[in-house]
This record gives sequence, C-alpha cells and structure tokens, in this order.
Amino acid sequence: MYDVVDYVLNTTFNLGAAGWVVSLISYLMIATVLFLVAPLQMLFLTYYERRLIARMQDRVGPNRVGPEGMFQPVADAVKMFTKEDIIPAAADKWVHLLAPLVVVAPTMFMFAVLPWGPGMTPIDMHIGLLFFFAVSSISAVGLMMAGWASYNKFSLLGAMRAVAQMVSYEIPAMLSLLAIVMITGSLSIVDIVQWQGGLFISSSDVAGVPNWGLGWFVFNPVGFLAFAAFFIAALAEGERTPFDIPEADSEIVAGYMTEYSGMKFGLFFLAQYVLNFLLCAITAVIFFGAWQGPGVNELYALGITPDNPDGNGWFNVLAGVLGAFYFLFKTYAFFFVMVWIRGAFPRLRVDQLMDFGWKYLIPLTLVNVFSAAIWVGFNNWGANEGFGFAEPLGDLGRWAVAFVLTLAINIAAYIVMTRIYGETRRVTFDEQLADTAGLPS
Amino acid sequence: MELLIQIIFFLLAALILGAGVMVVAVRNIIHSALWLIGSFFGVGALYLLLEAEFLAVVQVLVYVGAVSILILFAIMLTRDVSGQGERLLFQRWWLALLVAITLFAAVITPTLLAQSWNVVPPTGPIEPGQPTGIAGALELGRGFVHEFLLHFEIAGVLLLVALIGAIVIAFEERNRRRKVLTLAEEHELRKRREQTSDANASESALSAPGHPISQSE
Amino acid sequence: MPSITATALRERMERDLPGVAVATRPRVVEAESKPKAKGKHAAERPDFLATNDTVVVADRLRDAAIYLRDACGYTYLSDIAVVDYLDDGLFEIVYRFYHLDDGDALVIKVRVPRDAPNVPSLTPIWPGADFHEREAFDLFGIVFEGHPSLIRIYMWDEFEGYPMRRDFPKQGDKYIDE
Amino acid sequence: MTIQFERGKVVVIDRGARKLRVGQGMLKGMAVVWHHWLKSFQKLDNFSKTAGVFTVEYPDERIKLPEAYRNMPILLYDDETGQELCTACFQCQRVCPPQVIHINQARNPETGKAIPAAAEFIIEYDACMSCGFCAEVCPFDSIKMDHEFELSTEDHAELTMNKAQLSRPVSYYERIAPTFWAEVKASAYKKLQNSVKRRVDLIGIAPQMVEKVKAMRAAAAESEATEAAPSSAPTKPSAAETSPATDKAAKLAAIRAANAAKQDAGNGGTSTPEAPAGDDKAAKLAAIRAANAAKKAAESGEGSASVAPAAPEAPAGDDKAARLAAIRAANAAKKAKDEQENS
Amino acid sequence: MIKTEELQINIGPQHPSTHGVFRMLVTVDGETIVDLVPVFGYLHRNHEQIAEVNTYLQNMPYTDRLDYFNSMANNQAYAMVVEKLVGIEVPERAEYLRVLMVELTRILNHAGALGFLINDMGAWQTPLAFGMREREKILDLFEMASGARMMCNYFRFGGVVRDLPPAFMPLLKDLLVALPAFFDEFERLLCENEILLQRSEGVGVLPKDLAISYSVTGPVLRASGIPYDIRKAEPYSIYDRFDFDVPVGSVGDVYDRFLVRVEEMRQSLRIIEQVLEQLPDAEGDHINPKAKQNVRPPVGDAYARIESPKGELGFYLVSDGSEKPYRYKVRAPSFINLTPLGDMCRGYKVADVVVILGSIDIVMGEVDR
Repeated sequence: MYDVVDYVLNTTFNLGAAGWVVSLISYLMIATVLFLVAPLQMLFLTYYERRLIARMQDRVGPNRVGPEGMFQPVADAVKMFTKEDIIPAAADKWVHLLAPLVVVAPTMFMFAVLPWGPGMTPIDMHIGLLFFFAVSSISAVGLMMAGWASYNKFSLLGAMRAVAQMVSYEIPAMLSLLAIVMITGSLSIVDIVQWQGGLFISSSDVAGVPNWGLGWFVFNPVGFLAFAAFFIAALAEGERTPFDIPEADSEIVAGYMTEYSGMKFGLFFLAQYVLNFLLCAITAVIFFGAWQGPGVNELYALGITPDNPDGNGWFNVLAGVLGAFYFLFKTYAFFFVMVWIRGAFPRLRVDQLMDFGWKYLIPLTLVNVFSAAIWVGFNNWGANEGFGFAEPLGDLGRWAVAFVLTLAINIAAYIVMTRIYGETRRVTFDEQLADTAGLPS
Repeated sequence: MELLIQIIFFLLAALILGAGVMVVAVRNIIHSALWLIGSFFGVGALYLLLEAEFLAVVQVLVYVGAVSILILFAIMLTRDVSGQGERLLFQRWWLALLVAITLFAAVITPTLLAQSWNVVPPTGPIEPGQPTGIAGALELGRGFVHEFLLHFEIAGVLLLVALIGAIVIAFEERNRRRKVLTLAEEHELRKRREQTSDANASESALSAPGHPISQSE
Repeated sequence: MPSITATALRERMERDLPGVAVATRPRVVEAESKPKAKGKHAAERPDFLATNDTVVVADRLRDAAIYLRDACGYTYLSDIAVVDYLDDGLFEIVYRFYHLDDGDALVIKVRVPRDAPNVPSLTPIWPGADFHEREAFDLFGIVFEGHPSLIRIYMWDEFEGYPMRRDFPKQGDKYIDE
Repeated sequence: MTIQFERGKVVVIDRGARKLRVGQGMLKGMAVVWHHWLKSFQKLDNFSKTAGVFTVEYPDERIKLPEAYRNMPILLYDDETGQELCTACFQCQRVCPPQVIHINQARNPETGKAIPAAAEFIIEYDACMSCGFCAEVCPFDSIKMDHEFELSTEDHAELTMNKAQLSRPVSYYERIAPTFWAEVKASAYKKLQNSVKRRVDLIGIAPQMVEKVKAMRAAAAESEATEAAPSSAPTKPSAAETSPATDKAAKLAAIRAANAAKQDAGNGGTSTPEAPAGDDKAAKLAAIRAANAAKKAAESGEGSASVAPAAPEAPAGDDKAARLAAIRAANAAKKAKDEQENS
Repeated sequence: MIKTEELQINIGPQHPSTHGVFRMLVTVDGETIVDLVPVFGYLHRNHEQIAEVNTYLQNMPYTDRLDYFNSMANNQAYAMVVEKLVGIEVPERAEYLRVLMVELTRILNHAGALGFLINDMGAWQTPLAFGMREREKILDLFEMASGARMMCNYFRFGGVVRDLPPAFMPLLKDLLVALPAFFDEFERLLCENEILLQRSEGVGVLPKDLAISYSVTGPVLRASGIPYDIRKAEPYSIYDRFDFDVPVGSVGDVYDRFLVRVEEMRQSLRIIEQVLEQLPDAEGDHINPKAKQNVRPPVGDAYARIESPKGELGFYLVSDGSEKPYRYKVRAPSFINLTPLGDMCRGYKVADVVVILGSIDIVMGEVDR
C-alpha cells in the first residue's frame, strides 16, 4: 500500500510528500478498509448463523427482507440504531458509555495481522500471533467495565463470569499455540502460513514434498490435538455454546449486556461476532494454512514478488482472489461448526467450565507441548542437538517416527485424561457425604 | 517521520502522565483502576514507538490483559461493589506526593547522571560485534536461558511461592468450609444419625419431617 | 392390597383412637335425584353435613393423620380442600390420603366454626401440605397452627379479606371500584 | 420395590452409569443435527416424516383449516330470501360461559307480540373464548363457528359485533364446512320455514339483505300489481335510525337510568330510560350501573308490590355499544324483577 | 479467612426461563444457593370462584385454560368428576377417544417439557424445535377433532363433542410412524450427551421417601423411584385394558426425570397403538349426549383424579343440587410439584435452579389458577 500511495502522490501528482505522510495515508487507507470489512463480516455472520441454525431445527429462518432474507441484518441494524438508548439511573454514566467501545476496539485491531492471501497481510509483524492474543485480552477490561457500570446484579455476575472465562481459557489457547510456535520457530503469522505448504506433510518438515498448499498442521498429531484444544478454547473465548455462560439467557438474562440497549447493545453484538469471525479465522490460519491451497502458490510465483519483480501483476490478483477464497471458505466452515455445536448442545455450568479448562484442557495441552518437542526433535534437530541417531532414517523416516510417537502419546493422553476427568465428575454419594461429615445439624 | 514520531511521543507521554495523575486523583477506586489501565496502555504504545514490539505486546498482554483484570477483580470482590467508599490516602495527599517524588527521584537521578547524552543513534545494519538490544522474542528467550538464567529461575521460584501462598490463603480446611447441604445429603445424614443414635427412636421420628416411610414390611 | 373403605376406617379409628372421630349423619345415596322445581331450589336448604367420610375433631387431626400413615399405610397426602358452608357456619377441610400401592383415597374431614377457623398444621409432618395450607389460608382464612410460614400465596400481602369465602363481596369491592 | 401391575410392569430406567464416556455422546448429537441440516432442503409435507422444514410461511402459505375449526361465532341467513335462521331462543345466550352474547327479541310493531327473530344480536368478540357451546346448543343451526381468524383491529370497540357484522349467508358456511352443513341442512331449513311463517315484514331478514329483499318484494309486488290490485306493503325497518350522540350523553343517560331505577324503588313507578348511543365504554359502564341500580332497587323495594324496574326500550341510536348496554340493562332489570317476584 | 457475602437475587417474575410469571427469591453465597423462596400468584384469577358462578357445563372451557398445554387432560378430569357426581355412563367409543386424546396430550406435553428443559440448560432451541415439530402434528390432529389446537374443549359429560373426522385416522397412522423415529432421534441427540449428563446427573435430587412426604406427583414422583401411576393404581376410564409399563428412576435427579419422560412418551405410544386396535370394535352411537349437558347433580361431593402428564390432576366438587357447583377445587399437579423446589435447589448453583425448575415442568396457568 505504501508503494502505491507513494507512487500516486509523488510520481503522478508530484506533490513531494514526506515519507511519514505517505505512511500515514497508506495506513489510514488500510485501516479504513479493515473497519469496513469488520461490520460487514458481522452482518453476514448473523444472517449466516440464523439461517443455518434454522435449517438445523427444521425451520426456514429469516427470509422476508430482501432476497432470501439477505437484508435481515441490515434491518436489524436499523432497528438497533433507532432504539432508545437507556442508561440506568444508578449506572456510572461514563464507564457505561465507554465499555462497549473498549470491547469493540480490540477486535478491530486484531484484523491488522490477518493474512487474507499471499502477500495480503496488512502488517507482517514478527510477533503477529502474540499481538493477536494480547489485543484480544483487552476486551476483558471492557466487559468488566460494562458489568460494573450497569449497577445490576445480573450484569456483574455476567461480567465476572465472562472475565474469569476469558482469562482461564487464554491459557489452554496459548499452550496449544505454543506447540505450533515450537514447530515453526516463529511468531509471525506469515511464517506460520508459509510453513504449511506441502501435501499432508509439510514441505518444511520433509523437503521435496509436492507443494500443493496442503501441509496443514491438522494433518499431524501435534497439530491436531492443538487444533482441538484451541478450537474449544476459542469457543470459550468467543462465548459460544457450550460456553456461552456469561450471557446465559436462561440464568442471568443477558449477562453484562442486560442493561444495554440500542446501539450500545449493538456494539457488544458487533464485537462478539467480529471476535467469533476472528477466532475462526485464526484457527484457519494456524491449523488450516489460511490461504494455502492447491494453486495459490503456483499463481503467486508468477506474479510480482520480492523474488520475482518482473512478474505479471494479474497473477497477484488471481492468487489473492483464490487465496482469499480459500481463507474465507475455511473461516466460514469453522463458523459453521460453531453454529452446529450451538445447534446440538446445552451449555455447561460455570464451575464445570472452570473445571474443564483447568483440569482437562491445560494438562492435555501441556502433554501436547511435550509431543511438539518430540516432533521438533525428530524433524528439525541434527547431531548438534543430540538427535544424531535419527539422521540415518532420512527425512521421511524421521517424519514417520515422529508421527507415530506423537500420535501414540496424544491418544494415550486423551483417553487417560478423559477417564480421569470423567471419574472426578462422578463423585459417589458417599464421597459427597464424607465431605460434609461432622456438619452442624 | 521524526516529527510524526515526536508528536506521537508527546501525546503518549501526556496520556501516561495524565492517566497516572488521575489514578491518584479520582475518588472512585474503580475509576482509579480504569485510569491505571489507560496508563499501562500508554506505556505499551511507547514501547511500540521504541520499536520494541515484543515488549509492547507483552506489556499489553500482561498488564492490561491480566494484571489490571486482577486488580479490578480484587477491588470488586473485596469492597462494596458501588465503590463509593472514601479513600484513606486522600486525606494526606501531600505526604503521598512527597513520598512519590522522593522515590521517583531516587530512581531517576542515577539514570540521569549516568546517561551520556547526545549519542547518535545507530543507523544502518548492526555490526556483528555490537551487542543488540533485546527486543525480539528470540533474543529475549536466549537471554533468559543463557545470560540471565539465574534471574529467570529466581523469578520463577518467586512466582511459585506466591502461587502457593495464594492457595494457602484461599484454601479453607474442609471441615471449616461452608457448604450448603442439598436436600438429599441432609436427608441421608439425618437418616444415618437416627440409625446410629438410637434404635428405639422410632416414636420421635414419627413427627420428624421427611420421615422415611416403611414401604414394604 | 390396601382396601380400607370409608366405613371401615371409621370403625378402626373408633377402636384404636377413641374420641377422634365425630359422629355424623350418613349420606344416603339416592337412586334417582328428585327432579326439583325450577327456581324453587332456594326454598329448601341442602343438607351438606351428612357424609360417609370420617370427620375428626380438629385438635386430634394430627393423631388421625399419623394413624392413617403408620397404621393404615396411607402415606401420600394428596389434597387439602376447604369448603365454606356459610349457612351452617362451618368450614369443612377435606384431607385426602392415598396408599402408594393401589386403591381409592381415604378422606378425613375436619369441621371448624367460621368465626374461629383454627386447625393444626400438617406441614411439619408432610412438607407437601405447605402450599395446600397456604392456599387455604389465603383464600379462606383458615389458620393452620404450627405452619412455619403461613403467608398469602396468591393474593398480594396487603390484600384484605379472603376471596373464596362465600360472604366475600362478589362485586363492587374496593379493588374493582377503582 | 417389587410391585406387579396387572398389565405391564415397573421399569427402572437405565442411566448408563457404567459406560465409558469420551465424547461419543456429543458426536452422536451432532450427527443428528447434521442429518436435519441435510434434510432441511425438503419440506415436511407428510406426518410420517421427522425431518424437513415444517414452517408454514403464513401470509403466503395457509394450511387448510379442518371443518371443525372454530374461531368466532357467526349467524347464518338464507342466501335467497335473506331470512335469518336465528329465532332468538336465547339458548346461546344462556350457555355462553363468558356471557358475551346479547339478544333482543323482535316484536311485532303493531301487536307487540314476540316474533321468532332477533331484533338485535350482539357478540363481544373481544371477550369470546371460542368454546363453541353456542353453536352446539343452537337448535336452529343458526349460530356457527367461523374460520376467519384475522380479526385484529386498531379499535377495541370494533370487536363488538352486531347483527349486520355477524350475518353470513348459508353458502359461506357450506363452503367452509360442507359435511357439517350437509348433516343438518334439511332440518335447519325445515325449522326456518316454520319460523318464517310467523315473521312479518322485513323482521328476520339479515341486515345486509334488507335492501335487496325490499327491491325483490317491490319487484314482486309490481309484477303482481300488473295482474292484481296493488297491495300496500308497509315497510318499517326494524333497524333503528341513526342518532348522533356523544359519550357525554351516554354518561348522562347512565346517571339518569340509575336515578330512575332508584326512584322506582321508592315510588314503584315506571320509567323507561333510553340507553343512548355513544362511546361504548361509557355505555357499558352505564349499563352496569343501571343494572346494579335496578338490582338494588329490586332488593330494597321489597314492600311495594308492583315494582317495575328500569326496562329500557330498544335503543335510540344505532351505535351497537349503546344497544348492548341497553340489552344488558334490560336483562338485569328483568332478572331483578324476577327475583322480586320470587321473594 | 476469606468470607463471602450472601446476595439476594430475584429470578423473575420477568425472566426468560421461569416458564411464565414466576419469581424465585434466591439467596446466593457466591454461586451457591443458600435459600430459595418461590413467589407466585401473578396469574391468579380465582378460577375456583369463577367456576362457582358458572354452570357445570360452562366450566368445561375454563378447565382448558388451567394447564394450557394439556387441555384434553384437564377436560377429562373435569368430565370424570361430574360424571361421578351425577352418575353418567360413558359410551365405550367415547372412552377410547378420550384415552387416545389424553395419551396424545401426554406425548405433546413431554416433548415440549423436555425441549424447554434442555433450553433451560442452554441449548439453543434445537431439542425444543424438534419437540415442537411433533407437537404441531398432534395439535393439527386435535384441531381436526375438536376445532381448536390448544383450548380443545373436546369432552362433554358422558362423551365427547363429536366423533373423529374421516381424515383423522390416516394422519394419526402416519404420525405413529414418525413418533418412534422422533423418540430415537431425541435419545440419540441428548441422552448420552456428556454436557447434558454433567448438567443433570446428581442435580436436584429428591430422595424417595421425601418425594412421598412432599406430595409430588407424576414424572417427578416416578423419577424418585416410586412406581405410582394413577392409571395403574386406580385405573380410571378404560386404562385397565391396555398393556403399558411404568418407568421409574433410581436416583431422583434431573437426569432421571428426563429419562422417565422420554420413556413415558414411548409407553403412551404403546397405549395409542392399542387404542387403534380396539377402537373399531368399540361401540357407542351417541358419543355426544346433548341432553345430559345441563346437569343438576344431587347434593354431595365427589373427587376424581387422572394421571395428567404433569401428575395427579384432581377435581373436587361439592354440589348443592343446583345447576352450579357449590364448591369447585382443583388439585393442580404443577402447583403441588413446586412445593419441594426451594429445598431441592438448596446447595446447588444458580444455573441449576432453572434446570431443576424445568425438570419439574410447571405451567403457571395451573399453578396460579
């Protein structure tokens, strides 16, 4: 973008703008585009979810506004805008007002590091992944503000639950990502995506694998367990069923949003759906290779790249379109799974949620980190690191050994953990009584 | 570019200082905590301006995302939720100011004295021999496990101790823990107590609520 | 197979718990109800008090109920109904017990004067009587002695009067007039 | 517990306590939902299906209502002659649980004798509970339950229906419930013939048919006149004329009615307050007050032998609410009178 | 040590999962329930008083409005008590029709109740939608027979309003194909779902002997392990002609109540199948004896009860010989089943309250009367 703006300003119009002006303008333009994308995603997702879940329930879903109900979200938005904004008399006015903003703003930031296609990452930070999660943790503050400022017991309860849940589930999410970061050795999202070329086996692990853009992380045991754990944690962070406890409408009405109405409520809604989109997107990025897919790399190689400055720009566009298509397709597929889960399951109780996170997911992801170490050892380390014995196996052999080993470890861990967890859940009546023995009558 | 960075720097500095003053100036303790978050955030942005991206992100992750949440939780759980209580420190603000200035001076004076000013910032590629600033994740990681291993370990032990301490404080012994009995537990307990206490208590048990009914003699 | 009829119950109760049951006129089941002249039904007052069920003294209600539960095995208290016999100046409270194996109900009735409707509460023995008794208190003003929280259940707490009593004004009371 | 029933047994539910649960139950559930998602592109058009969209997209798509469907009561009249099947026998008014049917018996304007037709027939749709008792008890098959359910209105008072709004031709009912009508058709028409014999003039003609019947009769009379001497046909519509009135007037009338009734209690005289037209609320209130007053009057005036309570005549205005009020007041008065006589 | 404060929360009267205008005054310690007081009466209309002003027949449609989910069952209980009081015989065919309708009602009630229960647990409508789908079909059948979907008013003293229309039977037979599939699917969707198990196992336990002294009825009583079904204990109507089992639970928690209801639907289906076998042979021409509707029972009292889907539904009538009941009392199962709610919720979490309430299955129209 910088180049384009620079070209337009300084070459075409010959304005002689300073470098920082050009940067500022180009960043503003990117930001504008992203800020437009976010609400549109939200509008689409609400429609998509409602139609999908209706189908799962043998209904039709909204189909009155526009063709097949396409403009239903627009109608909803109009409704939101025209509703009266109610601030409870006892509420803290300023905090009440700021809370939705604090919740929405970080979700917008998170778009900054999302790779839409080859060479289409708004900002390629070398700590992009960390940035993504650091920023997402800010919205917890907003939730807390909302719950506290509303001066309502349900709101406060909801905010406490929301924050406790977000903070708790960040840990398994991070731990499952840690395994991936260990394998790639980079926090940069672009690097992680780049790593996932190949065909079921990453070309970074085994050189010479045909690069069809299918060397995704889910295809190895470490990545798969990390993916499962991460997706569960993402459900919890995005407050989706079965972890939609903070806004459990059957218990605490609407949680921290209880006292919000009109556009402020709309902002919470926006933040939630954008966050859901982002979580699906990041799942697709990290475990499913984002824009990686058959054909993208080949097309991109023909376009203008740092390696190939003489390429044809049209191939860039083609690769971009195809990559964005793959990326969005994967993202929406994950959103489909989210909706599917919402259609099928009841929700957990708040203590069960905490138990699940702390007693099940975290140990499981820790085991996965161990598996990742084995994976890295077998695939990447040589004699220097003490893995000389693996060298004679050759690339493919090392990969196979790592695959089998980690698979065995992970499956064993899953079954053992599930059984232990299941046993702790099923406390017998006598044990319960033993807990309470010697109580006052 | 320089100008832009300077403008941004002053804006950020104003934000940090202003927020810091508001932390001690506002009466409502929740507002105070929220201003603190603002201040943390400004510091994070400042790191970004210094091109220490990793530090900036960690600042946001740790301070804004975790520490401030803990602070808010602590305030909300320990005080009246309305947060309208008077703050004790507010009465002798000049004393607090004095202490703050002294402490700040104690920290900043050696820095100011030892600093050699007007050094031309390094431009161009860093030469191999020159020590690089620790800003990236990789360097930081290497630093932790090589140069600063002892510090790292000590910090880890400290955190562990803190963790255990927190558990000890929060843990209540089982028999002192308040537990609300459910109906079934209460019933079972009563039944057992009746069985053990007296075999011929059947008469008094007649009028006890929830008397077990002899179903099939 | 429990098969205690209403008459058998009265006999057993007289044997085991003397002085609990009250003598009543038995109700004669008419083979065919006499056709009455229309509009004249007000002339002769219906005889409500004749009954085949056991009527017990109000103070001994608990004894009778416990007797039903323990001696007869009728453990399940199903229903408590109040009938206001305005002309006779009585409230009749109908307790309905069931055996959990089989069979019809055993009914015991308590009759209390309308101006002092005090009955011992069964809630301490049968927690299930709680709402029944609160309902009877709310709508009829029967006072159940020994009930842990005898407060109104349907009407709001400030409501005056007992709406199901037959002398409660049907129209034009102060709530409707507003 | 080992209880044996005569037919069937006691089954203790299996809770599956010993099963290993590693998430297969959740996967099963998701499979069910997936199945429904796949099947949702067809319609559930058959009761034996358990998947497929079962939404009825209401304004565009309507299910055929069964014949027995009952919504609100309507009155039937004969298509050709316009004769109403109703004879004002008061059966429906008596059986109606929420007491929303109000009937005024038609009287011969000359002799004052009752005619088997309703001068006015009012049903308060807003309070009707659609139980269908009226249609069930009607011995003349005149009152039937309609299938029309889109009755919403902006004005509450519009839900008080008078005879003109209630009347439907027989053909309409035959269309919505052909077999039901076929069962009773013969006897209904036979009974109608009987009551038509005792009707005079246009009394008993459905309001919307009055003009038509008039024209028909005039035509018939003309064609007759060409053959024979012209017969004088006094046409005096039973429907009352319009009179503009306000709700103030209604209130006034109510007070007057109440006062009159009170006076009656004292002097035993007769008065006939006219229930005026106007705002229906006021009118209803008036009716209730009048009725109460009449009742009270009847109760208090026990000494006087011939207490004639307030018996309002046919209402002056055309406003149905006012008429309703009048009918109510009249009925209350009548009842009060009955009680008076009984005691 | 760290102490927590008790907090009072009002759940309801306007709350998404209180099944109507129902309030629970909850005292919580953290998230644990210390005390719960049910408060109701917001829908009170003095139904019993209204009934004393109406004639016996006029009360029939009012009983529809008690438990508006199961108007057929209410109709049956009321018709039975009047028939008992007056001594009216019901023709055989009418009895079969009654059983058919009431068992269909049981299926639709349980389908709805389980759907709402899972909704209270946080599922987003899917089980409810599936239940409602089957309920719609049954309501279509009701509409065909009685003329209304919910306020059926189908029963008369000594019979029913009218015989089944010719289109009824084919549809019912179609439905009988769909229902077993629906039950299987419902079980697959939920019965083994780990989340549902976590939410319901050991929650809201009502021990066996307490269930008796608390006077709970219906599925709640049976889930606590007591095989008490009025259709078996005191067979009314023609229930002694059918084979069906009585499902009972073993623990008495929410999960048992869930499973018992699922099994009861299957048993109702069995009864319906038997009704269809026997119905063509059943005689009775005058299933709507119009002449017997204006009853004037002799002086006396009568009580009749049925196993309504929610439990023992009883009507107590006292007659003074006139055309209006002297006293009319409803023994409403929802109302009595609410008695142990406060005690049952004690010691559980806030989120369990709505689940326990849902597992009791109340309808406020019947609770408040």
